[in-house]
Amino acid sequence: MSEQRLVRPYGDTTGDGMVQLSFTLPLPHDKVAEGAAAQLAAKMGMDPALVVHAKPMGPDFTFFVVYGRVHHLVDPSLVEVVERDYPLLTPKEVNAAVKRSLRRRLVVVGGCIGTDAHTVGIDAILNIKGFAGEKGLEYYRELKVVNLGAQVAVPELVERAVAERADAVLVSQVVTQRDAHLLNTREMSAAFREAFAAERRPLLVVGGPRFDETMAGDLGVDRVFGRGTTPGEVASFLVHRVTTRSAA
Amino acid sequence: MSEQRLVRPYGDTTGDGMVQLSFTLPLPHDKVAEGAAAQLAAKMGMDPALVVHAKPMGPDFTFFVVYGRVHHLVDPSLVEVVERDYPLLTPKEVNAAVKRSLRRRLVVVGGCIGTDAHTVGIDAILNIKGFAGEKGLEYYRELKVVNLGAQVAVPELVERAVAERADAVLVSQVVTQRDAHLLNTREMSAAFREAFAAERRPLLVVGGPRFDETMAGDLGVDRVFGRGTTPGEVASFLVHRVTTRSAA
Amino acid sequence: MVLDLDRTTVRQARTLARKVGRPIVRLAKAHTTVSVERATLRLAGLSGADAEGTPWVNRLLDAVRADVDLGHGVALPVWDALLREESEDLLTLAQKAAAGSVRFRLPEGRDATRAAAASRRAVGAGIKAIDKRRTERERLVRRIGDAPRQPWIYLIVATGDIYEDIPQAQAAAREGADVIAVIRSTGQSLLDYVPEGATREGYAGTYATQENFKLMRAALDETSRELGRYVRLTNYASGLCMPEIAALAGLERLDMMLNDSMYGILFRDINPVRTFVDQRFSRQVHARAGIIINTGEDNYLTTADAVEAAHTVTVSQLLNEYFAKEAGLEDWQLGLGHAFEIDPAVPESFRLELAHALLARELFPKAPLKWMPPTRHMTGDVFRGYLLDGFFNLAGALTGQGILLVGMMTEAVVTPWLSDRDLALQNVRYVLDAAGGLREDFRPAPDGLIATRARQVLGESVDLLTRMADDGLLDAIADGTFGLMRRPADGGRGLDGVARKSAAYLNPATQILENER
Amino acid sequence: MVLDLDRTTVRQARTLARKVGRPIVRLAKAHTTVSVERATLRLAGLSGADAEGTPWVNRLLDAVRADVDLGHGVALPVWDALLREESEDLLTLAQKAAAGSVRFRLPEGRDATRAAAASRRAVGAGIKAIDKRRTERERLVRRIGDAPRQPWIYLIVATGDIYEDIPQAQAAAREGADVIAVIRSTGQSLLDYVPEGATREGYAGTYATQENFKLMRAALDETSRELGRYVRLTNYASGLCMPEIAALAGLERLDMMLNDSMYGILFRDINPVRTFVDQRFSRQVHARAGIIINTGEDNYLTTADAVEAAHTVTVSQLLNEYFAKEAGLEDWQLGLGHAFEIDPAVPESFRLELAHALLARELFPKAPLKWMPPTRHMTGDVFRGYLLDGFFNLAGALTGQGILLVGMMTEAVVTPWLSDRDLALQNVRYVLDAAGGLREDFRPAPDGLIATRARQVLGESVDLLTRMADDGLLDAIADGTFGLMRRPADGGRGLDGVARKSAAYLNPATQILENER
Ligand code: B12
Ligand code: B12
Ligand SMILES: Cc1ncc(COP(=O)(O)O)c(C=O)c1O
Ligand SMILES: Cc1ncc(COP(=O)(O)O)c(C=O)c1O
Repeated sequence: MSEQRLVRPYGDTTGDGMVQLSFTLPLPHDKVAEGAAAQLAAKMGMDPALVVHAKPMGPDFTFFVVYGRVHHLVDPSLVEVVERDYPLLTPKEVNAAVKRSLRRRLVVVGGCIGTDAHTVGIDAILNIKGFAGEKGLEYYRELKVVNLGAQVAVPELVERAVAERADAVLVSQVVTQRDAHLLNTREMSAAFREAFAAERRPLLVVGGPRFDETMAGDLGVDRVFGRGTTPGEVASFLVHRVTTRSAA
Repeated sequence: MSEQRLVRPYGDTTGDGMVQLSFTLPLPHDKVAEGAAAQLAAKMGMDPALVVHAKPMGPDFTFFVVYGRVHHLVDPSLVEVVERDYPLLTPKEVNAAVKRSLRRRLVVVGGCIGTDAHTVGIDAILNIKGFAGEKGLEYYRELKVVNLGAQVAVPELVERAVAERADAVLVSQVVTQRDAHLLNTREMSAAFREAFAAERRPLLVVGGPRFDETMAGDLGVDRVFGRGTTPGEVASFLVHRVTTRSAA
Repeated sequence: MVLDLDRTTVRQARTLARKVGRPIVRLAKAHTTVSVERATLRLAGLSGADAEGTPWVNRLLDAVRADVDLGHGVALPVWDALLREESEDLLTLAQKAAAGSVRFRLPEGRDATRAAAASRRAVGAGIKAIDKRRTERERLVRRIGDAPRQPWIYLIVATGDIYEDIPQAQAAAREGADVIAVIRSTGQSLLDYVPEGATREGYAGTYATQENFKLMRAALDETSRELGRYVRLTNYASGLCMPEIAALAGLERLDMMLNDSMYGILFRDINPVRTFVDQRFSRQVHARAGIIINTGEDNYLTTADAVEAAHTVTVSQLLNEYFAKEAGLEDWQLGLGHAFEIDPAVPESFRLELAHALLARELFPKAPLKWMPPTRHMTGDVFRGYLLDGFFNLAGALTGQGILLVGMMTEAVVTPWLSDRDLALQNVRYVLDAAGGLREDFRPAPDGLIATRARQVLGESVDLLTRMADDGLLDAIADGTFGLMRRPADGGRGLDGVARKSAAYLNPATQILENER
Repeated sequence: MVLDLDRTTVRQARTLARKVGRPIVRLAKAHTTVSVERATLRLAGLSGADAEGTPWVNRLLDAVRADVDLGHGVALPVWDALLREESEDLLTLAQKAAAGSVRFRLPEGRDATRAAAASRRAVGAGIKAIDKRRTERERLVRRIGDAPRQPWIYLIVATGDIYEDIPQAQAAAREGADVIAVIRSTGQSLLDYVPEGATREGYAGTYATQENFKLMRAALDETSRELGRYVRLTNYASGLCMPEIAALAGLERLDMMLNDSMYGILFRDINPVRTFVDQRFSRQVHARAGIIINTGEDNYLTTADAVEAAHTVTVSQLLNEYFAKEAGLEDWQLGLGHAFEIDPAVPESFRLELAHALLARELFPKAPLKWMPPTRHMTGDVFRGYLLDGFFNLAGALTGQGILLVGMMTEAVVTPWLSDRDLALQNVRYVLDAAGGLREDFRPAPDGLIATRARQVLGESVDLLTRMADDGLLDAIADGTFGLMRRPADGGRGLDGVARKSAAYLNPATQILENER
């Protein structure tokens, strides 16, 4: 791991550090604005920074494209990734593990909370149809899936989780404008903490294309899944955590 | 000037600081590479930085697109621009000024030096046809223009400048790979410094689309012109400097 | 006509759509909803909200409903109360009702006749106001000038803050937009009331309120004059309040409204009966207001596959057409939706898009058609996205679409930035100016891929309609026919706001809208 | 054929081109150049360079020239010297000559006959080596497989360092490139020698050397096997050394070469006579080597306006065709150049591009045609650039171009980055896969804008050729007819390397190349 060498961005030669950047400044287009664009690029560590395109957008804004070299070094050995810390199981193995350790079906309650109505992502995980060639959780004999669909209010979610005696609650958030996904997730995890004693609380899992997978702790959930997640990964995670817990 | 407010990039709301960035890292595509991309963005001051696209290019490289917020403030009052510090004259006024102060035609020798063969830029300044609706320097009765064309060796340029008793030498550089334009310009200005006594040296002007106009001093020339320069600006500059000099 | 569709098949498709739609119209006619009744109150001039932001129409309706069955409608109880001189005007009545100091009843005999007449006067005034706005629009278009060409360039703004939206909309218009749509905040469609006032706190969109409508229309009127072309404004008559929003749109001279017969059912899980009732009323208002509707078939292709489900788009367009005409809309008001959503990795995907787009064009030759850009297969690769949008624009030009919703390279990333919109418009301009005329040279081979595919989709549409004519539209919806969404007829939100009309039911708005065409 | 060009006009255009070209061929036949003679030595097997990097062919030729008039050619003096046993082989002879220890003379009588025969044997061996490379190519294409479709995807690499070029070229091939061109360093065309060895220090391109050719060809052979399709390699037979580079290309199995009859004159200010003489020889070598040439008409449109100067492209293509055929090249070897360089702001610019591209396609139905991307109107707006490149790709597909040079979004910024190339290939793939078949549906109206424009350009070409048939090609070049560059016949570089052939002149290479076809 720490063996990995330091790297720089690559334009057309090793180590050239070249990157492309674009942004808008709330300034009318003139030489000062172009200089301001170069100043921003410099603050981002680009040197030299070439403002190769500047386009006035009405009287108050200018759009810029900048090319240049950054001097930052990237150290891959410092990258923290949420690596899969559980074995990836086949549906058969998942079913067997649930049967063995729980002796009943594992209950999953899922949905999109808040005003978010993007169900394609949670459906990709839950529905039989699945995603990327993998069947969804409904396909697993030993999982009981309750998909509440879109725009589920948090109190309603908690209520259903209680009623269904959920082992895990799966929440999807796709809209991120004004950090909606973070606010909603925090509201949700707080509500579960309030409603359940720590050892009885269902596993809380959130997912969506713009989540940062390292934020689970911060958000008060057990796991965050990002873009491209497959149902198998989720099922394996659930089994791993629920069976570990029931063993403990 | 110093009245100008601080600004931030603008995505869709004032102050949101949003920018778009793309680059390649010499790493195979995996989660570590995506984390490395986020690390670079963070070093550039993006927080949060969302890696929204990661595309493997063969086994050794990955291309990334990142969106996010930068926290840098841009202070337009600190921007140094090479503002025009001379009046913009019409061809008529240029001719009159030359006649009045020099009592002979002002001699301009121009060309592309080094191995650069991009003449469209220098031709736009020198040839009658001109640029952006303005006639080129050949059109000015009181200017004598000697356009040496492409790939002129520096010694040859110096020789012609001596022979023509040039008041100004105009050099174009378009190829910038491996800083060719900077190397060639420095070689050129050094050669003129060697060949001429300081007070007899012709004005040295370089131009090209990728020059930084603030670099004149560093390059040892009297002025740098960037993309979009028009012939009138150049003529006005020459007259201003040559007549000031002859007056002194 | 380059496809040369079989006329008998086309006629058959329309006959089947009528057969599928008629029972739904019957259903809609037999019911009313809280929102239809509130819209009636709005047309009669009741607006504003109490201190907590609950609109007076909601307060009044709730009070009436506490005393009188919703199935009788709100008009008779309310104007009866007014005539009994409980209050001088609707607002005072609503305030009193909210304070619990009014009781409502269903008037009978002469009382009923008088209440009916009074309500008709009041609501008639509102409808006259809508008529005036329509005339005003026609005058402005004549005086200021219209969009310079088809397709109209349609751009969205979506900051969540009306005061950010306005300059962005004006900037977009200056850059060439002919139509501005203000996207709504994510939560609004499920609210059973219309928020009040200017708003700054939407998520991924801005609340649709009367005041926001007014502010944006005024700003765009100013910009229209500046530009010498009338810039149209669009919003959403959709969700639990579509009848009310339709009324507000008419009153504030909005020009187009998203308004689909099934969108709320499928994508907002609103009860089907509620939706069909609200739909019919809102379309009657749009018809009167001279508003162009935009239907939502594009949405199916974000959840279902654009090749496999192509015929469901056609079927839905035929149904939307039937429902729209039944409600009084004319051909030029039918911005039927469809979209460029085929997976770009499918071989010949562009030609398949052309086939689908041409089919719509030739099935509905007089409708403006709204052509929606790629969204589902957009990714974070904004360069690829910009190219796809260019080919979407080209498809629009080659197939003569009427309204072109401009695609954004950041579709998969963020709601559009100012620069995204500017770049997107530049894309549209290049394609239309450089290649718009290519339509002259576009002649699909009679038995080539394009014509064959269009015939195939039409055939599949007729098959599906035939099945639906037997089983009914409600069953088809419950089965996941559209966008793979399964919505049973008795499920979904807002069912408690629906009532079967009583024999005494009276709604002056419906009466005027239905009788005066 | 969708344009239906008038056959008589087409025939007339070709007749005129022959008339304009013939005096130039006569001129070329009457002269030789230092580079033609050095190429002859290279074919005879002389290679390598001295300690300062000056190639032995230059050292030897300069020594010969010091003693014997260049007009006699190098073969007789050199093989005469060898026969006089001054040295065992060419290399030793060159070394001695460089040290000043050999004197050369023009042999006469039997000496001359023997020298001629010896030189023919030596040069013949080189030409046989070229023949073997050609057969090898044919075999590899057969065994490994050819490019999967037309147009061939043509990509440039330009790092300046052959060891960076190689992995980039291999990566490009893996991503779909059918042809790789290694761009040359900016200075090379004006060098009157071919640098030696593997090089890492080019500016905006990599030096063309025999070793670089060999390294890149070997790398691509490896990749070809990996991919199951033969990946072609291209370089530049252009500049002061084009005959030598042509010979090296033949020896190292390059597959295509940039090689234009006027490019050096116009864009490198090389003397016209020097260029035409070098041209003819290099094309004879290419003909023999089975190499496809790429002509440079695209360059005109980077300096002249693409609409105004469209007919100069056509005229130049006709001249390039005439000169090529005269030198022995066949139709399949004529990668005639043209480009997508109309200002995108011109109304209908895309359709005008189609008109020009179709004209070329139908004038030269059997030639592969090389379709060059937009460069001049590319800007720092890389998004717009990516879109323009997409429409360029579409024009290529719609008009059946044979070789598609892939455009880069960073055209106005930098020499291509790795990611630019990857994105550009993604662009090409999308357009060809999604819309390639659109050619089936593209039927320009017989009197529509496209057909009319094509006829107009053809007409203007005939007019220009008519004028040139009177005044001569050299005058036309001096007048700035092509690319607005004015180049007088007696100006330009390299004239001192030209000599009129004497009666005794002998060149075994030309003899073999001319007699054995
Ligand atoms: C389809 C779609 C819609 C459909 C939704 C249909 C439906 N039933 O879901 C419709 C047309 C209804 C729609 C409407 C709107 N949309 Co929308 N939509 C999209 C679109 C095109 C694709 C999303 C998608 O389906 N992706 C495919 C799925 C499979 O991927 P995914 O969601 O990332 O899920 C994967 C992972 O993230 C993960 N995952 C996701 N959730 C979960 C949960 C768990 C527990 C786990 C383990 C994993 C997991 O696993 C999945 C499989 O790998 C995107 C743009 C784009 N191309 O991304 C915009 C987009 C998401 N929409 C957007 C917006 C703003 C809206 C609207 C709010 C616009 C408006 N104001 O009217 C409306 C209203 C919706 C609402 N109230 O929320 C924005 C969001 C902007 C932002 N970042 O904040 C986007 C990005 C478009 C844009 N640029 O403006 N939309
Ligand atoms: C036209 C062109 C050519 C033509 C040149 C014809 C000619 N006679 O000039 C041809 C086809 C021959 C050509 C060849 C090559 N080109 Co070229 N070419 C271009 C192109 C498309 C346009 C340049 C242009 O004409 N711009 C228009 C003029 C008016 O603008 P301008 O030069 O910026 O000039 C203005 C200002 O900068 C200023 N100015 C310029 N000079 C001066 C001088 C003075 C004194 C003043 C006051 C002002 C001034 O005033 C002008 C008017 O406003 C650019 C790409 C692009 N779109 O920019 C590539 C480009 C410049 N070429 C490039 C390259 C690499 C080459 C080659 C080296 C490739 C090769 N290895 O074969 C060759 C060889 C050329 C050589 N030896 O130098 C690269 C340079 C990369 C870099 N940044 O280093 C570019 C950017 C393309 C690319 N992305 O690879 N090219
Ligand atoms: C027909 C239709 N109505 C409404 C909407 C918007 O949804 P909401 O009602 O949630 O604002 C859309 C989405 O684009 C739509 O297509
Ligand atoms: C026909 C032709 N030859 C040669 C070149 C390259 O120039 P140089 O000879 O300077 O390497 C070009 C430029 O693209 C060209 O088009």
